[in-house]
Amino acid sequence: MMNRRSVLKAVFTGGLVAGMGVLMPRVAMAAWSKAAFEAGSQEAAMGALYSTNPSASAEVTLKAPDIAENGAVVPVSVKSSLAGVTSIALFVANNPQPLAAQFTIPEGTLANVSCRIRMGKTSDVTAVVTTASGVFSASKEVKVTIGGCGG
Amino acid sequence: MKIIKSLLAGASIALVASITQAANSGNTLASVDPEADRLALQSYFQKRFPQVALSDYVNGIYALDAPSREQWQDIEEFPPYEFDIEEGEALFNKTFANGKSYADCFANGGIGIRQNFPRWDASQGKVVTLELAINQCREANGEEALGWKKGKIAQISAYMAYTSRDNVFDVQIPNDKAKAAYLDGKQSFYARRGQLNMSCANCHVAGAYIKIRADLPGPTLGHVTHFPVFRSKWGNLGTLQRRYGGCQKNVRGVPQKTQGEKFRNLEFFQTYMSNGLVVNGPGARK
Amino acid sequence: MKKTISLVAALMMVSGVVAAHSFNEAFNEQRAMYGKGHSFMWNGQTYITDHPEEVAAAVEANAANAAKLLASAKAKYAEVLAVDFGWTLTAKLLKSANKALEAGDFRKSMNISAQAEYHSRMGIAQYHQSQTEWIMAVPE
Amino acid sequence: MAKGILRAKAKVKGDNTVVKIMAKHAMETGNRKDTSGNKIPAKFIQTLSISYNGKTVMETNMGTAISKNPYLAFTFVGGAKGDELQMTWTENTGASATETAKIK
Repeated sequence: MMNRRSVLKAVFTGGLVAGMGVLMPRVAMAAWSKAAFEAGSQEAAMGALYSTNPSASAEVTLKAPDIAENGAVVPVSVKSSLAGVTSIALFVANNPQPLAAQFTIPEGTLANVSCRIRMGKTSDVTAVVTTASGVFSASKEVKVTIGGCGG
Repeated sequence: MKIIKSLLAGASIALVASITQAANSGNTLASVDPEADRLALQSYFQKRFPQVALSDYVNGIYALDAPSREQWQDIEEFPPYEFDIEEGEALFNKTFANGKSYADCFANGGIGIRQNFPRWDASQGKVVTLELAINQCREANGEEALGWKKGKIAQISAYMAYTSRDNVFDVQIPNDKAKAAYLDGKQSFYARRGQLNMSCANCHVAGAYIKIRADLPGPTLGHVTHFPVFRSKWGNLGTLQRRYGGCQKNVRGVPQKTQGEKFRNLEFFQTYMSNGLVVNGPGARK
Repeated sequence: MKKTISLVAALMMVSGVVAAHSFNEAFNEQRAMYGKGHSFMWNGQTYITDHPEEVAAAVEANAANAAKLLASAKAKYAEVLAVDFGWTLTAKLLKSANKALEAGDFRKSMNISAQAEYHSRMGIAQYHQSQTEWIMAVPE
Repeated sequence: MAKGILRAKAKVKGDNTVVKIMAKHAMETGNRKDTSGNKIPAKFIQTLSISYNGKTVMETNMGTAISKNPYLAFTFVGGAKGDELQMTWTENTGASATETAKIK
């Protein structure tokens, strides 16, 4: 895990000179962190990925519905106006495994991703954006309801 | 000026009256008037939701509810039924053991014809839905019938709907026998069933866009246009009649037979109500 | 003070029941409020909020009576299925009534059979209603 | 015409290319049980990376909280009509493949 972190840090610090370091970040990007993805709590998952706690930022925009039509397919997008975004991660606090996805953003790719997540129940969804200067986040509560039309 | 106004008022009253009468009196073969029913239903919804364009009803509840619409539009960016259209196309084009194919069973080779189903088949003396026609085609060519509710039949139906997108629904009621089937479907639509004592209309006419626990039922106008649907709840594609059965179970009734006469007539009635709207199936729903 | 209020309440209820309700409405209202086994007045007569099926089940709990009620409930269920208006819970009720009968719990079996028969009777009533009154639901 | 599990819609928009990808995959979480009560083993896509002209333009690590038929949309600078994107996915089971899609 320490290994993983130091590699990540190396990427973060090297983030701004990326582009020429095509091969180097690839190695770090490919790593799927078992510790983070299998963590049972958001705190543990974040701890496995970041060395500091993310700080809330208005420059991170998380788009998610107030009430999910269906918890099995919740459309979510994250974008950020911060400079030098190297990665974006999504957490669903109340899921059995809160870390949903991690997107590595190489230089030349916009800090703007969309995906669809699963939510077992009402929960805060948190987007965490990593840049050379720190770790930033935005959260939003998404309600998951039990419908009347099971069919 | 006054004269024109009162004339207009008089005309509109007469119009409303005739519609009301048609909708209200249409419970016998002699008095039922499908076209009046259709216009009455349209005007009912347009009065309730004046801001919604008639053509938008093909989007079901998403025509009425903005937050759901936004999520649905996100899903439609890359809809989950695309795989099913692909598979449906492959299945549709696969020849049967006897060398024939679906194209041989349908008008225009089966392309762009969704809007004409369900149709009254005079020789069989019954309503034939697209799914029934698909299975009849298979059986006529020595193939086994497919299951009615999901899987291959839904995929083939999805592909056929896809080739018909933007075609205008044009269900025909050519004679009194067909009209009787329509009336039977109308009756089913408004009849209460199950322990909850609810009819289709309770949720999808009066109850459209009114919360039932956490669900917002869609308006029946435009209901059928987007079927078959990939329903997130199912996690796969299903036919209209699969949904019928689900609805009947939801009101705690024993569901009627899939592709039985009752359901086919109900589909006949319901699709006739959406005449004039376009085919936009397959669709994605919650 | 308390007395007056409850008296007023009682008066309102009684007058309401008598004046504005058909027997079925009064029965359904009382049943919904108090459940079964409750007496109420209607048009000067005392009635009890039991369904006919519950009255039929209010006999000695023994194997013969339980079997009879179950058979009757099953027949009624077949009848409602024949007109395509069955309710989803009924099949399960019949199963548990059968189970209770086999376990010798006759009272339980009889009560469940009564409930199952009630479901089927209501389903049949829905069928008849669907033949005539459905048109009332068509919006104007 | 053998097709993989990925479908992509990549379109040039101004100076950028907008990429939308969907995978046909159940994303089995390992938390579900089958009808006889046995746990259905986890089977999900763990990584999906997309490259253009030999350069990685997006790399995704996914967990079980990604919905069935995973969807991903992103935008990168550059890209030209007719060029190909390389998309490589790996599953937690070790299965993996590279598929391609044309930019339109």
